[in-house]
Amino acid sequence: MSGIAGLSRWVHLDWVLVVVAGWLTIGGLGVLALRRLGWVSKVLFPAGGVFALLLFGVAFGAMFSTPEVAVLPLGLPGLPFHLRLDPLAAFFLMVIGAASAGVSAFAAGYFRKGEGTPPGLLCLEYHVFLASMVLVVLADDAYAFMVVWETMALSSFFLVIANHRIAEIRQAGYLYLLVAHIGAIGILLCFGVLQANTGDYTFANMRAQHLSPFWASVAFLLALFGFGAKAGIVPLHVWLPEAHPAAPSPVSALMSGVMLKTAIYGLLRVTFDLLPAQFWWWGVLLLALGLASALVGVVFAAIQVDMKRLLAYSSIENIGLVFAGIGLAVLFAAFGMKLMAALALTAALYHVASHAFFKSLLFVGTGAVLHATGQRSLGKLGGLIRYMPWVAWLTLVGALASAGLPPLGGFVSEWLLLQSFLFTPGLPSSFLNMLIPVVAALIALVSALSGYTMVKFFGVIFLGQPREENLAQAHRAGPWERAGMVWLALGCVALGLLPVQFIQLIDPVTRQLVAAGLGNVVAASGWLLVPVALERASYGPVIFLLGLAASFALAFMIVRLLYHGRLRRAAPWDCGFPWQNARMQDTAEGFGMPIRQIFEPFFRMQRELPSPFDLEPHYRVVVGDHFWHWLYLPVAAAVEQVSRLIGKLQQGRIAVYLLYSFLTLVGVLILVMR
Amino acid sequence: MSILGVISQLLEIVIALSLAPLLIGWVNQWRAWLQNRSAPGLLQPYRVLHKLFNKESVVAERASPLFRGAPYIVFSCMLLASAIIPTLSTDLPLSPAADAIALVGLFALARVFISLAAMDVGTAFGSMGARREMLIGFLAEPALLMVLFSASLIPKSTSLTTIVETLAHRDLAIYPSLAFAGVAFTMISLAENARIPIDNPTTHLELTMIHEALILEYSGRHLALLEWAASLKLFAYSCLGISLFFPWGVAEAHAPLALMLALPTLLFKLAIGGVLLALLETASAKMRIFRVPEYLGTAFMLAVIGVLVHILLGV
Amino acid sequence: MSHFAAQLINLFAAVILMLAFAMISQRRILSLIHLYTMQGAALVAATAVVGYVTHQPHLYVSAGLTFLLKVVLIPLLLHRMIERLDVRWDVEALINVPTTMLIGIVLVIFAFNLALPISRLSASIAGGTLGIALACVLLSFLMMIIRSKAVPQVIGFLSMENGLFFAATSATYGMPMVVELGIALDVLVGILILGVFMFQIRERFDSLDIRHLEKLKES
Amino acid sequence: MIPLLFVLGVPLLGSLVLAFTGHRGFARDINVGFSLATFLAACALTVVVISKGPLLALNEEFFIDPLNVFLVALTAFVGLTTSIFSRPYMRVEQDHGKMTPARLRLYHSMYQLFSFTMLAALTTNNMGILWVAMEAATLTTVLLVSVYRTAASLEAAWKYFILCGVGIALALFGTVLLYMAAEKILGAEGGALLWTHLASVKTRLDPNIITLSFAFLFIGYGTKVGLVPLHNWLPDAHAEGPTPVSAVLSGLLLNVAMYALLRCKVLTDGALNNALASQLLMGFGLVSVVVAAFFLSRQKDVKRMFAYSSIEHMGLIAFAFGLGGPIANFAGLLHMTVHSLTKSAIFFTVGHATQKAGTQVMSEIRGLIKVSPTVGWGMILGSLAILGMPPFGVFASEFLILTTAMREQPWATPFLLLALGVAFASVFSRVLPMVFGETSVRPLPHAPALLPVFVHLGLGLMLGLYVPPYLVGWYWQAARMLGG
Repeated sequence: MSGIAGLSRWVHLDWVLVVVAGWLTIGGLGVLALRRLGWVSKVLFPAGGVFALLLFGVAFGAMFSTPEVAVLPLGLPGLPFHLRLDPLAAFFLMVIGAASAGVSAFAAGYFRKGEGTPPGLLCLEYHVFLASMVLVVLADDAYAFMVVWETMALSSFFLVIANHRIAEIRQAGYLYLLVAHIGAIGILLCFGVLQANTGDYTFANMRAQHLSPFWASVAFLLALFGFGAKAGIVPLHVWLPEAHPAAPSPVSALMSGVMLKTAIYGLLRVTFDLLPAQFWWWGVLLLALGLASALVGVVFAAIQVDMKRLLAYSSIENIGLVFAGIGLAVLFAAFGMKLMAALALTAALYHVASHAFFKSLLFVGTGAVLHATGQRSLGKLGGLIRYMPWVAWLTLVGALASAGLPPLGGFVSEWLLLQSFLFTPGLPSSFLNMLIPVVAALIALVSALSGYTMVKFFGVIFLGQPREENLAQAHRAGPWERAGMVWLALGCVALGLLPVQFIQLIDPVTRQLVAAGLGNVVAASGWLLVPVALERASYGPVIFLLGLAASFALAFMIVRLLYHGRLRRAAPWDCGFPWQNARMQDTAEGFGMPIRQIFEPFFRMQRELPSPFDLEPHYRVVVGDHFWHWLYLPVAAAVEQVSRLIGKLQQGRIAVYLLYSFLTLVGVLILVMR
Repeated sequence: MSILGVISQLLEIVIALSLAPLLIGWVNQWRAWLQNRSAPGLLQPYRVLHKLFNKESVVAERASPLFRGAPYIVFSCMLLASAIIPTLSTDLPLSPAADAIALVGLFALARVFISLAAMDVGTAFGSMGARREMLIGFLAEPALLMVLFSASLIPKSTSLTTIVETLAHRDLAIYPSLAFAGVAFTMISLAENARIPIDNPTTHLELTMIHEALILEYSGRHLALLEWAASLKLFAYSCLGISLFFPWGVAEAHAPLALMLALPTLLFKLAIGGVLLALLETASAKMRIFRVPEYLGTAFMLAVIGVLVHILLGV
Repeated sequence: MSHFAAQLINLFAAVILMLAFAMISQRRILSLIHLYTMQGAALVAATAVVGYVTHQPHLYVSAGLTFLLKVVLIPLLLHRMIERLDVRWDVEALINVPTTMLIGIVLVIFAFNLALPISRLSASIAGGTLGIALACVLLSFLMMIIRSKAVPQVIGFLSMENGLFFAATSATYGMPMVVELGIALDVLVGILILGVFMFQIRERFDSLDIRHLEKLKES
Repeated sequence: MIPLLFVLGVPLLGSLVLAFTGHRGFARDINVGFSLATFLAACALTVVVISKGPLLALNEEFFIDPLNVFLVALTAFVGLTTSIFSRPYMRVEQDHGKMTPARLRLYHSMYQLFSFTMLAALTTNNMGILWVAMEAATLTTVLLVSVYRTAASLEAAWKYFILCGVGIALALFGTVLLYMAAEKILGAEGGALLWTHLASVKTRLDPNIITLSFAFLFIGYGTKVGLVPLHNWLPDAHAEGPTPVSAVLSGLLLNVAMYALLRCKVLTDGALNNALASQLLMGFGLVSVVVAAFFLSRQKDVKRMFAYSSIEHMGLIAFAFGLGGPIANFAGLLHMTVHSLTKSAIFFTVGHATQKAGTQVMSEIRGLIKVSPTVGWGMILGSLAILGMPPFGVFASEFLILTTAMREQPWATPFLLLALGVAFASVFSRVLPMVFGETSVRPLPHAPALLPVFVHLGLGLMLGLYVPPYLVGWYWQAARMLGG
């Protein structure tokens, strides 16, 4: 219980609640000063950032302490809000705190001109959003969870449609909330199964229940549906690339970087914590869905021409990778291979953390670009590295991390994931053993493709010549924006260089979920990351980086000492064609062309090719998503059809209505007189 | 790590740095002979490097620091790569820092930077080259990873030294998986090193060039570094292939004599490899860029099949 | 004695049922109203007999009430109405008469079967009457369905109320007084409101054909 | 006792007074005044019942127990807020010339009479009087619906009258049968229709008669509840009447009908110890939810749409009571409360919106939030609340219902999932552009009365996050009385 008596006796949970309260207060203040932009952006958002830092620190402390519980006097009769702060929750709190700190700092500089909704209201929605995410992680009973879960969806929905004058944005928000709500009903039913008719909705009670395999699987599938819808897993992903880009950039950053992780959290909570045991086919299902999402996500990301949509699709990809990791963990756990499960789970969680950082970084980077240029389309950008160097270099860090390149954060998780795949031979089922390498190959392919995507992303935005004249007026990012980005970039680098330390942080979580952890093994071999044993695999990012730096220095020395540093600036070589201009660079479409060609079956393309004779030829290609046409439109059509049929029931004739009543009466009479 | 380890590590680096251009020269010579042209001298690559280093380097006005930094980064990536691949000895202090996966990551890092640098100036050819390079990269990278996997499944380890040690010093066993892996690896390394049939290192015909298009804007010392890096890459790949598929003669830990022996063995194997490469390049014709995906896809499939075969036979 | 009375009640019941059938088959509004009046009269008589047999004075009151309401007041109102609206002829029914009759017969059988178990153990003098009352209700319901003009529909509604009253009196010797009063009041108010409505409908659509009232619908 | 007299007397008096003065300028305020007095009396009554327990009055003709006292309080409260809302609304209607003095008189007087009938129906102990009051409520609302005298309103009122009249008549038959069954045990004296007496002997009632009688009562009162396929009057009546009337129809009358149904269910469950009543409620409830959801997806008229949403929620409530058990009953009662609060709040905002836009066609109402943010926010929040978005109260009850159903009646959950999803998609896709985006509506001369809206939404929010203990006490007692 949380004793509110003397700060000395406050436990971590109390401090977390302080953070939540702080955020809510900030939101309230924002509403009070509805239109005073300066006050909101320069005071309230930084304050929110400070609270986020506090949260980060507290959660860090809570990682290693015993679970703490609290009960808030809210909720249903007999079911007050139960809160619980255990390692799993603490880990996600850390992610939330760290990422949102950077984003809040950036937001302080971002909201310079009103985006439809008055800034004060945005401030409220933003901080309610943060608070609800924290509470989602803390909630320890079904009702509290559902309430804050939906509050999260609701607040983010209002943030998405902040600029509601634009019809597309409203549409995106609508789709988002619809999918979120249906998913939420799925989760709700999952809890309905888990409480096993005891009428007691606390997670503690659910842990105590022993469900039959059938009901357990039902619960798992419902949870998968609900949380998958939130995480944007294929085929429930269509809302994500619409909604995330529609929001103001800091919000996109939070949604992609942090909110998706709450879905991961929920899945872990249900699968490993609330359900007594796992079945191997759950793992296979998760693997399959994860890989499908990863592949679809990255392939679509590679062909996008809108920078925020590109990032949204890449989020789908990363979430897919995380799901694959979880699936592997479930597989191992089902076969009782604890250590391997821990390894896979560590990989997944590590990726959660690093994705939180680099995706937020990338999104706020696009936000800075958006503000500087007013352009979202890659086709109208270019060469910005000369006008906004800070943003460019910091974004580069994010891009490299997202491409899964050593020695940055993205690589470590990918490395761990591949390691856990490598160790799979040894599963009792030979079919699975055959499956695993294919999966590993796909993961390798996905990460390579993400490299492609990131080169396109960074290169087209920041490198080359400006594709529009006005880009030359692009102004540099303000101090707040820089501060936020620096913080996030530091996160990426730290995650890349200090895997040993971070894995020790993850250790309590895996111990809680699969009763095993890598902490000790990793701690044994100092700065070298050794998941199992030195002769099996090892990775030393620091040494790696030092090696690179050393050879860099060496090369520099050689050149400068033995030779010279003379340099002459000149016009680039025009290949004998002096009329080159910015339009001759590869466009975003051009860069995506090979992917479009290779992965043709993934897309639904409508081309408009110019005939050789028309005078102003124009080329157009519209790339659609098969799932939209195969799944969503049919469903919508079916609903339309059914409702048309049902509508015929009521065509206004009172005689017919009386007949209905009459027949109903007769029917009921026959029924009851049986 | 032993003192001997440090020595062999340094030795490897020095050998890589010094011999890489030689390997290029050797291959070019053989190509010339096979195409019965009169061959350039064996030391021609060194002369070229020297000349380039002496020239002042001309940089486009628009070029950003990224453009100037990239050659150094690429160079150091390749140097590190060839340092962690066990060619002479399996007792290398650096090798724990990066295993097979990290090696692939290293190559990817280099590729990304050279591509970004190529896009930096914003000429049509630069961006085209970058796109093609990345296209080849995203297909070759997973294939290479799979090759390394099929090798690393044998000792259940991704650490290169362990792999090589197992392959080299276990009593001779035939690994059918390695056959597939070998073919795949050959195809990949042709593609990765801008060799025929994927790319022609000597062409400057705009529409076909890939690697040359990337470095079109470079001159002077930057170009020299990139060329050197390219030769290092070829050297690294050759060493990798050798130590994966013909590992015999690589020295174990605490075996100075073996180390003495390892060097000539390596040189011999490299020489053979160079000849074979020249032969391959002469025998085959360059393919259209649009057929590259099929080619690399085949390699990818072969590598995956290799892994599958290994698991199937459960060796 | 009570045996005779029971037969008497059953007779009235039969009359009421027969009148209900007659209403279904009847096409002229005027005669519909006459039939309705007769039905009311029969109801009154039945009520009185029951009251006499069971010595329950409040049944006489209820009988008187019914007489006032259903034999005098409402028919009067209806006559006035149709004179004002001059709708004397009402030929169209949605289903032709023979079919309606057949359906009606089926309904009667159905109603009897429903009431059978109850009648068997009903302590009241004429248990079979419940089935008849139910049949009347259903028949009037049917009539409301098949009539396409406002006035006959209302008459159907009223005769349904008759059936209910008959059920109340015959099966249970009448509801408690206060309830009876309330019901009577409701019926009265209802018929008044209906009258007002019909004038309004008439002046809106200058016809009482309820097929004009089909604008509000889903489509 | 005394408060009870006030609860019933004040609105009756009010209807008399307003029948003469209803057209005056101050009539609106008098209306509010009477409603306020009623509400205060209801509060007093509530206090009495809470402190002294169930109350029998006027030689047992009236009976107040936890089940109906909270409905009484709710009815009085919503009656009050609606009267507050109708002040500016009716002024605008007058300006638009839609309300003549005569109609105003009718409107105000009937408004009070209507609340009287509902309160009578709730407080009476006599199943016969219950029927009489329900019929009277029908008659008054028929007049209220037709108050505009337009073709559409006449048609709606006519259908309403005929369908509900027939339904109610069937309910009377059921009541007769009930009496028939009861008098065998309780004797022919007046006591035989008193619910308390019936409840005391419910186990000895003859099952055959009770079965038949419940069938009729179910059809009869179910028509008033608006269960599919007996619902056809409901959308018309809601859409064509004045908005305050729609608000009270949805918010109160449906509740009262459901209350009558519950009283009958209790007796039936006692008499025949089988699940007949529960099964009927569950089946019709489920059908109503699904069908209403699909109707929702084809609406063009805003009031009509929310009328269908009422059908959907009534179906959900019926389903909950059909499920039975303490939790489901509790959820049903909670849902009755929050639904009437939220739905009436929505109708308030809808009323202002339609007056601003001058139409009820949704595609012509755009961007409310620009003209009057409060109305816009009220509407969007209300819609989200009624669609079951936490932290509003509707979600609380839906949470309990769905989670219970998941284990009690798993077969039903897919339908519920489908229906709720379709309903969300349909309603939200129409409300969103009405509230946001570029605007087409113009401001009004009279400031809208938005206090009721936000009071209702606030209460709904509170019930979602925190149910006051005494309220919980009520609910639990009521749930127990329903045989949880």
